[in-house]
Amino acid sequence: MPFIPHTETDVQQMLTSIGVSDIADLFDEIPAELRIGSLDKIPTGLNEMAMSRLMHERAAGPQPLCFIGAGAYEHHIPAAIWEIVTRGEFYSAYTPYQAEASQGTLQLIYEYQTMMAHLTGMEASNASLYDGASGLAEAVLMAVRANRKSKSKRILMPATVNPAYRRVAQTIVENQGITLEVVDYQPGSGAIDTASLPAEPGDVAALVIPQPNFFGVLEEVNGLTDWAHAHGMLVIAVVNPTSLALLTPPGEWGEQGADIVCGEGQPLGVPLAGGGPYFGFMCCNLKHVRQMPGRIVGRTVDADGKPGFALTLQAREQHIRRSKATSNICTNQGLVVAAATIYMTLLGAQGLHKVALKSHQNRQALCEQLQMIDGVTSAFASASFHEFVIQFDGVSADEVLDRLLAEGILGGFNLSADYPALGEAILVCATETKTEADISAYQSALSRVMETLKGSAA
Amino acid sequence: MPFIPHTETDVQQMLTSIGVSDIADLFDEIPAELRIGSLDKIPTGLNEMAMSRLMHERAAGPQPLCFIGAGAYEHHIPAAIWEIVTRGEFYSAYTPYQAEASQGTLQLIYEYQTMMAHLTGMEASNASLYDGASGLAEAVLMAVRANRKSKSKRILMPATVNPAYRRVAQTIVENQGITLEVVDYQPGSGAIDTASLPAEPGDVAALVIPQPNFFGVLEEVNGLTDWAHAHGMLVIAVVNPTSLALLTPPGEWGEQGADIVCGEGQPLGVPLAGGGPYFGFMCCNLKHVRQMPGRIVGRTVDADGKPGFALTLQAREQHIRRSKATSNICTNQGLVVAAATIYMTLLGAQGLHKVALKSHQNRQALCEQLQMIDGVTSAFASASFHEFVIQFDGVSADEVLDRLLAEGILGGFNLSADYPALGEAILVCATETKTEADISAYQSALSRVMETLKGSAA
Amino acid sequence: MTRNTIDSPQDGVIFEKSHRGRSNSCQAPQLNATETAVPLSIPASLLRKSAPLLPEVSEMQAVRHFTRLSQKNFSIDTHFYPLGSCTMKYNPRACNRLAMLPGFLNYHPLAPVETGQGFMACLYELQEILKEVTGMKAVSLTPMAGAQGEFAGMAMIRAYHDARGDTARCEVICPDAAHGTNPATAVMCGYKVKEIPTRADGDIDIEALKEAIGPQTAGIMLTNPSTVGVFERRITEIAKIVHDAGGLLYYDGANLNAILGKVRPGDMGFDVIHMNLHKTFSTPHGGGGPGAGPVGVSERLMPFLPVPMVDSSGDHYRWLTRKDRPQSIGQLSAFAGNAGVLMRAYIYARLLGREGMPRIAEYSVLNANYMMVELQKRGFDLAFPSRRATHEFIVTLKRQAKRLDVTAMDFAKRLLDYGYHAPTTYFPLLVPECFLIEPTETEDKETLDGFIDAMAKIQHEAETRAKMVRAAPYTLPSRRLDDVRAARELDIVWNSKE
Amino acid sequence: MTRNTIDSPQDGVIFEKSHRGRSNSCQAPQLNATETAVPLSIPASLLRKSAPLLPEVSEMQAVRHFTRLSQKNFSIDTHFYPLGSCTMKYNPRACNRLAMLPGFLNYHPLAPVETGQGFMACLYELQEILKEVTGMKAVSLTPMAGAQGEFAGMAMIRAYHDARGDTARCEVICPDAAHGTNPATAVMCGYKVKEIPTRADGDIDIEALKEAIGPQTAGIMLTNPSTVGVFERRITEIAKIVHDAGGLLYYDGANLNAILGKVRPGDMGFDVIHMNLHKTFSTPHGGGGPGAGPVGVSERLMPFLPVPMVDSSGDHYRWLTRKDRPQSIGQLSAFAGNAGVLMRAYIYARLLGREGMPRIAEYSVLNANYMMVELQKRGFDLAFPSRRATHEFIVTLKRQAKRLDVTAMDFAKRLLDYGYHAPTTYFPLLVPECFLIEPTETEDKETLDGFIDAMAKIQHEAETRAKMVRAAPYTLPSRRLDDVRAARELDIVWNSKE
Ligand SMILES: Cc1ncc(COP(=O)(O)O)c(C=O)c1O
Ligand SMILES: Cc1ncc(COP(=O)(O)O)c(C=O)c1O
Repeated sequence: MPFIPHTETDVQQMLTSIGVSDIADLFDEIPAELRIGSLDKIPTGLNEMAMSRLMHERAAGPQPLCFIGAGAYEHHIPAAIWEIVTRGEFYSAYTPYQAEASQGTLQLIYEYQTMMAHLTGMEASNASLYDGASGLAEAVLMAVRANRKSKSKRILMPATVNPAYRRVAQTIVENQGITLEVVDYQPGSGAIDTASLPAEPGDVAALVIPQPNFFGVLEEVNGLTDWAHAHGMLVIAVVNPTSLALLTPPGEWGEQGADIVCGEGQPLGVPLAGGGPYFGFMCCNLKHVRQMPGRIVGRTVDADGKPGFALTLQAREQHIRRSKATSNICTNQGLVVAAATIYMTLLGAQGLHKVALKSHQNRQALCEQLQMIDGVTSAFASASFHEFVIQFDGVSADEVLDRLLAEGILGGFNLSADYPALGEAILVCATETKTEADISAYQSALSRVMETLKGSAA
Repeated sequence: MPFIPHTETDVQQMLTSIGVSDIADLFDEIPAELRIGSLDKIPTGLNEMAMSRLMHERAAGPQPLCFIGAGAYEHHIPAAIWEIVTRGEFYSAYTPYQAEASQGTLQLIYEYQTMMAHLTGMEASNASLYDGASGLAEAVLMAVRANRKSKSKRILMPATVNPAYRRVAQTIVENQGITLEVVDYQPGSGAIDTASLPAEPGDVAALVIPQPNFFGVLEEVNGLTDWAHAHGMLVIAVVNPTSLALLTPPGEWGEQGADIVCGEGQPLGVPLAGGGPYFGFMCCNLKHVRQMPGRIVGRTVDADGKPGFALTLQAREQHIRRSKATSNICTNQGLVVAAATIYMTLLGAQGLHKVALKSHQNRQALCEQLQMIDGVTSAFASASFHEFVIQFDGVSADEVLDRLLAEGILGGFNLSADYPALGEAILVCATETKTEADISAYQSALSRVMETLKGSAA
Repeated sequence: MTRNTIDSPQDGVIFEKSHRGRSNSCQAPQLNATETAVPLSIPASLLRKSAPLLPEVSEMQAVRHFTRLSQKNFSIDTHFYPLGSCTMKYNPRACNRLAMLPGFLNYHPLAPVETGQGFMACLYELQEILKEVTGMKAVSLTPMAGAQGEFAGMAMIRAYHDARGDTARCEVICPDAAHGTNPATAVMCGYKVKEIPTRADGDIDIEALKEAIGPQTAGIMLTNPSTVGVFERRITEIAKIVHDAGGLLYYDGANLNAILGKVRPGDMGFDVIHMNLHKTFSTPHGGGGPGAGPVGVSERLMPFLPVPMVDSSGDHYRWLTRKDRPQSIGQLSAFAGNAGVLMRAYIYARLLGREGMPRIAEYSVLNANYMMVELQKRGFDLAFPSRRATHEFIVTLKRQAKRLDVTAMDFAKRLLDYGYHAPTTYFPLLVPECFLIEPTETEDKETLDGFIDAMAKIQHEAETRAKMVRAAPYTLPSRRLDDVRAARELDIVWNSKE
Repeated sequence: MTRNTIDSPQDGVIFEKSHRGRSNSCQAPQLNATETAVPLSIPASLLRKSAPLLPEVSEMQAVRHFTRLSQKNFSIDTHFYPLGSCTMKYNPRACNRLAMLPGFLNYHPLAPVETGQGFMACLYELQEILKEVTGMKAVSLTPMAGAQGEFAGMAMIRAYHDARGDTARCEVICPDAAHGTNPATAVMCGYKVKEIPTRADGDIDIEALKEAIGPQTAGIMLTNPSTVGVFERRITEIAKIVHDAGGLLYYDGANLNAILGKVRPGDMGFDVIHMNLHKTFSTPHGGGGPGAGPVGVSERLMPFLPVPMVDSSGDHYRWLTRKDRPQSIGQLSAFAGNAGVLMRAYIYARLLGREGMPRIAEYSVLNANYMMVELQKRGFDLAFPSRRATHEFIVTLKRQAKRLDVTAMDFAKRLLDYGYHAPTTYFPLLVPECFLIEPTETEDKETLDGFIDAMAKIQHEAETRAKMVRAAPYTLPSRRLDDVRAARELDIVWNSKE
């Protein structure tokens, strides 16, 4: 029996001790009419050999060169990370309820909190939320709770925030009567026009500021932050953690800095893996820490006075506070956080800076080369991080992407569904994993594709 | 600097402490004329990202269905094995010289020794030799030392022993004036004809008996063992460990059992990996244990009387005995032994028996199907384990193998170089990894190939 | 021998090992001279002024640090871990290995599905398996943990009532034994929570339920077996009461291990269920996560399932989005949830197969009943002595706390010294000095016996050396930690000035 | 607090956890009814009568057992491990990961090379890299460890003399400081060994060499830097003496780390060299192995290199066998040696690159010299105080052993308590109470300082509490183990009767 150690003798001894004659007797409190007959639609068991072969077949296939970003980014992942993370002691432990038996996990999270706080320029970090999108939803809920100056449930949500994040936030916050009001971007720059923000926005709980925004474009975070604070809003920053090695940390935006910082942790050593598990990070300053959802680890001392670590501020959490908790989150993304912690440790500030810089340079090079192709224009000339938008003249973005794929290239993410105003447009990403050769490969493939499509159109 | 932790400050402090001004000064005892200028032919360093990409490219390519055995066998390898074996505590430790700091490795080897002893039916096992072939060479050297009745340096080496093993044994033992005398096999059975063995073989140190032999055929091990013992020879068994779940253990061969048992450990959870690292195992009875090469672990007690483990009988080894050691072996194949130990633990006697049985059944099925093909004959009708020899009528074995490969099948090992008397013949293997579909795939591919080749020949 | 023991030289926080200027050139991209320059394309006002404080250590220092940290954990792979409600069973290594094949890891979530059909096939088949084993009509895999599954479920209940214009239902009923996520979720979905008591026999107080229920009731959140470790025998009656009142039944699937392949939530009358794949389907708990909390629904909630879901037409698999399912409560994650966790659960389910599922229930229940009976024989008090255990059961140490001043917490800490992770303590809250013990099916009898012996020994220690027990543990990397100080003198970020 | 510590319930040998009838059906092939029958095709006389005693445990029991065992080891990934002569440096995880890509692992050694060109390319390039960095003319990768490399080397020397009909050369000269494998190898190749002494300054006694050498001399086996941790300054002179006498020079490459990229054995006049890739090229030591011991040769020994080797013609790679190289000493392994180890070494070499090689020497030598000087400052006696350290150096604890009756062994065991693996003890034999200390380049200064402090503390303990030191260690899974009993009451196989 897979994974069950019982011998016939064990079973007999145990049944005798219990005083029943059959395992079935242990289920005698379940009303007979409820018992299942069979599970016909479930295939019979496979041994590991057969399963392994099946999964190898399913994992096989060509691996195209990937220029898609749009919220999940291909970065180099040091081999050491997952070799350590999948050690049984991390992999098969759970939430560190028994602190003395979980110092490994606890210290690691404390170190993670420290790294994230320093990276974002904030004073506190939690131990993770599910992902960047649900993390933003939690940030919105937190902002409504935390903004003492405002009674409002209105949130200003720029159109330049990842549309998937906006959808998720909507799903999660709408049940509490919170409204997300769209702030539009400037068609020329792909960013929010600080100048055109209303002088009298009314009572609003928070402004969300993405940096970089979904188009890869950098927002005027300082002006936006100051404007929001001037109108009694909190500022929720949604940031890419890699970019923070290069860009002003939210804690330093404008005069006072952002109030809540959240984002997707995936770029920090987490494989693309079809979309998860990733993790959402969240940071804030100490004055708001009691409103923060999620686990937090604190350093303390043991009975001998030696430093040690334990979960802290648990009175925010569902297992203590139940219906009054800051969130319902319980299981989080701990193992992925372990990966990110090791990633940041292996890279260090210098290494992360190089990753950010190289990604940015690759984006510049690729964008430059692509927009030289006939029929291809760059949508925005603004400063960007590692993504950009290109528009196609007279050909369908879907068609272009299909043909690029036939050449072994994942060309980008089609924006037409989310941003119809952009026409036939895609979002392209180049990280540090791309070589000069990769960039030329894209360039020449797209040239060929555009020529063919133009030709067939003509 | 990859893998070097020193900061500029560290280096300065260390140089000051030493009292030199430059690292170069530390090399001042090396005569100037010997110093290297440059290492032009070595490429400059790559970072892990680039290296990873290069290796992924080099590892890519189709993976044909493999029916080659001939000393290296494809078996299912439980995922748990290498996840545990590559844990740093096993992977990056060394020979357990400090027993108290190496109880993990030591206990594991003790457990390994126990398993191997039980599997082979012997009283003692060492902690590994390099591989099956060099292990046989060591067994020959050991037999010459251990056979008190004989002064001879003659060894009888059947032609049915893996030719590569015979070549390796030759390389290693010839320098000590030991001669390996070939014992031929019976063309009909593919095994040694016990009946035709000489009545007066003269003074011979040992007879080597392979089981199964290189053709996959089972030797008459009982008769051979008794004959050898009757003539004052020791018996060296060369066995496939998987087969021992099914076949009589060498410790029970004939009246008294084999004296030295060796073989290739690769089938026990070790990947094919282009030929290594594998490991050679060696077992014997206690009366010969002081002649055995390699490390041995013993159970003892610590200062508190608690059981513990330590290297033992070290007076056999080079680091103590130097020129009088039983062998020069020092570094062995410890990590691979760890894999085999976990393999045997996960499979257990029942599991290993099923592996052996299923392999045998697959061999039977495949052999039956292949010999029905026109122009294909099975060379030997004898009882076999999981390999067999087929001969091609009028077509070249190389040609057949090439064409099978074009159909995605590694058809077997070409025997013509080592056994020209067999004509155009290949050695084919089917282990438990092969499904019915795989077997038919081979059958139909070979049918097609034979038809084409016969067609083009006609 | 403590006087001869030495604190390890290696055990500070990683920042104490950090030295400015150390770096792993091997892990960073190579930049040429022009590339290292400040990017002129980015205005200075948006650039970071000073480098963040991240550790600057060598690769080996990092590997050594985190390897050593890992060794300070108890885990399933190293210790018996009978943490009630958490189903700490063996996580097969094959699930990890196979889910981490490069073809899966490198798959971008927004890549065309044509390039990920193998991956999609796994998810689709997992949906089908979960439907069958829970008796629900449709499953969405996207929730990323149990609590998010609960959210999805309650949001669907709300969407259902709303779709029918039945908008006055503002209350959700929870038993007092419910897991904290249940009331917290109900509130996140905009509901008020009404608690109903648990009877002395562990079942719900049906009279109280009848009193609590009414036209304001949106639904009820239950687990069955419940968090007190017994099977709610009158579940069909409860379902009828709730349905008759126009409410829906939510099933918290955290305890599915006890009934897998034996009885199905769908057949009990539940309208919506979440599963904790990190429990019942053996995906790892990872020091706190990730998990996965798929939701299954009965016919009437089908339109509201969260997206994306996987659809199959013959051999082709594709995502269903809001476009395909306009009444969906929407998206819960940026992509499709914790895909890698789902892959592990899929592999586990296929390894078990149809015949393996009921065995999970059988042997986890056997283990729990055995431990319960043996502990009772050794003199421990059961919270619900008249009942069968399910996959878990409750011992109450109230007597010990009163008589000996040795609490459940003290027992828990002393168990660590004996090499066992402690059971869940102080949950459910209604049982005083509560030990919720869940052995799972993957533990062997000797291990259970060892734990039982340890409990008996600690009981003896409590009687003879209570002070010693109260100061446990002694043999772990830390002695008992000061939680109060952790909260009062908040130190949650390391500062270099120290 | 020992009275409060408890022996772990989990720590017996695996056979004690075994129960007849337990099995992992998940790991065994599925057999149908006819298949489970006894195979009639095999005569009963050849079939096993009773099942071998192998453990019968669940997969989790196995995982837990071996995971816990692993935690009882010191290793590079967890501890400073300055084991002299063994070069215990960081083993980059990328080398392991990339060498274990499925494409490499599934490659059958007898598959046509067309299906493994990527694999062959790695080996070919490794040959080229090793040639360049050692200054030899050709390299064969096949020897599976240093000792087998030594064997290959000495067999080539023999083949060389034989090929010239120079068959009277029956002696090999080794310094008394030589590693045990050197004399043992010479004997395996049919030679007699003649030892020559080491001078007080660590160099070879050249006068003794001159006396020992003659027409009977086949060659000399040297390491440089030698096993006493100094560079043999008169190596060119020695080479001339040996060559003039018609002998050849064998270079034991175990200490290559000290001179990598700085000076090449080929340039020193050596005819043949082995390398320990598990040392200098950072492949793991694996609790005893596997390693790899490629050999490099000068022009005159080229024909004799062991096969197979890898040949390249443009972009195509193939094996060279005896057919191509008829004078080869032959094959040393069934296939091509420890291929997976070679792959790890190749990856390491490419990560380092040309510029990384000399850095290895520089920083390993810096670390050793720093430690040597600091230990001397703390009052320890150096074996060769007048010399620079190379990558390692020797402290002699003769004075402590005499005055305090605290031996090198005692110091070693007490170091374990401090969290450091002990240096190599009692080797080389010529230095009494010898500590051969090799920090390697991958350790940081704080770690070295910590070790130096620990040595000083133990020195103080030896002076004040010698008895305590003599009974160390205290904090490890075992107290000091009884070696004598291990050999006298031989227990090397577990028997179930116990
Ligand atoms: C009974 C019960 N319900 C709900 C949950 C919440 O599940 P999760 O932690 O996956 O969010 C848990 C587990 O922690 C639980 O035990
Ligand atoms: C100086 C020296 N020579 C030779 C060897 C033998 O190498 P191996 O152990 O790889 O056989 C060693 C290592 O153990 C050594 O230190």
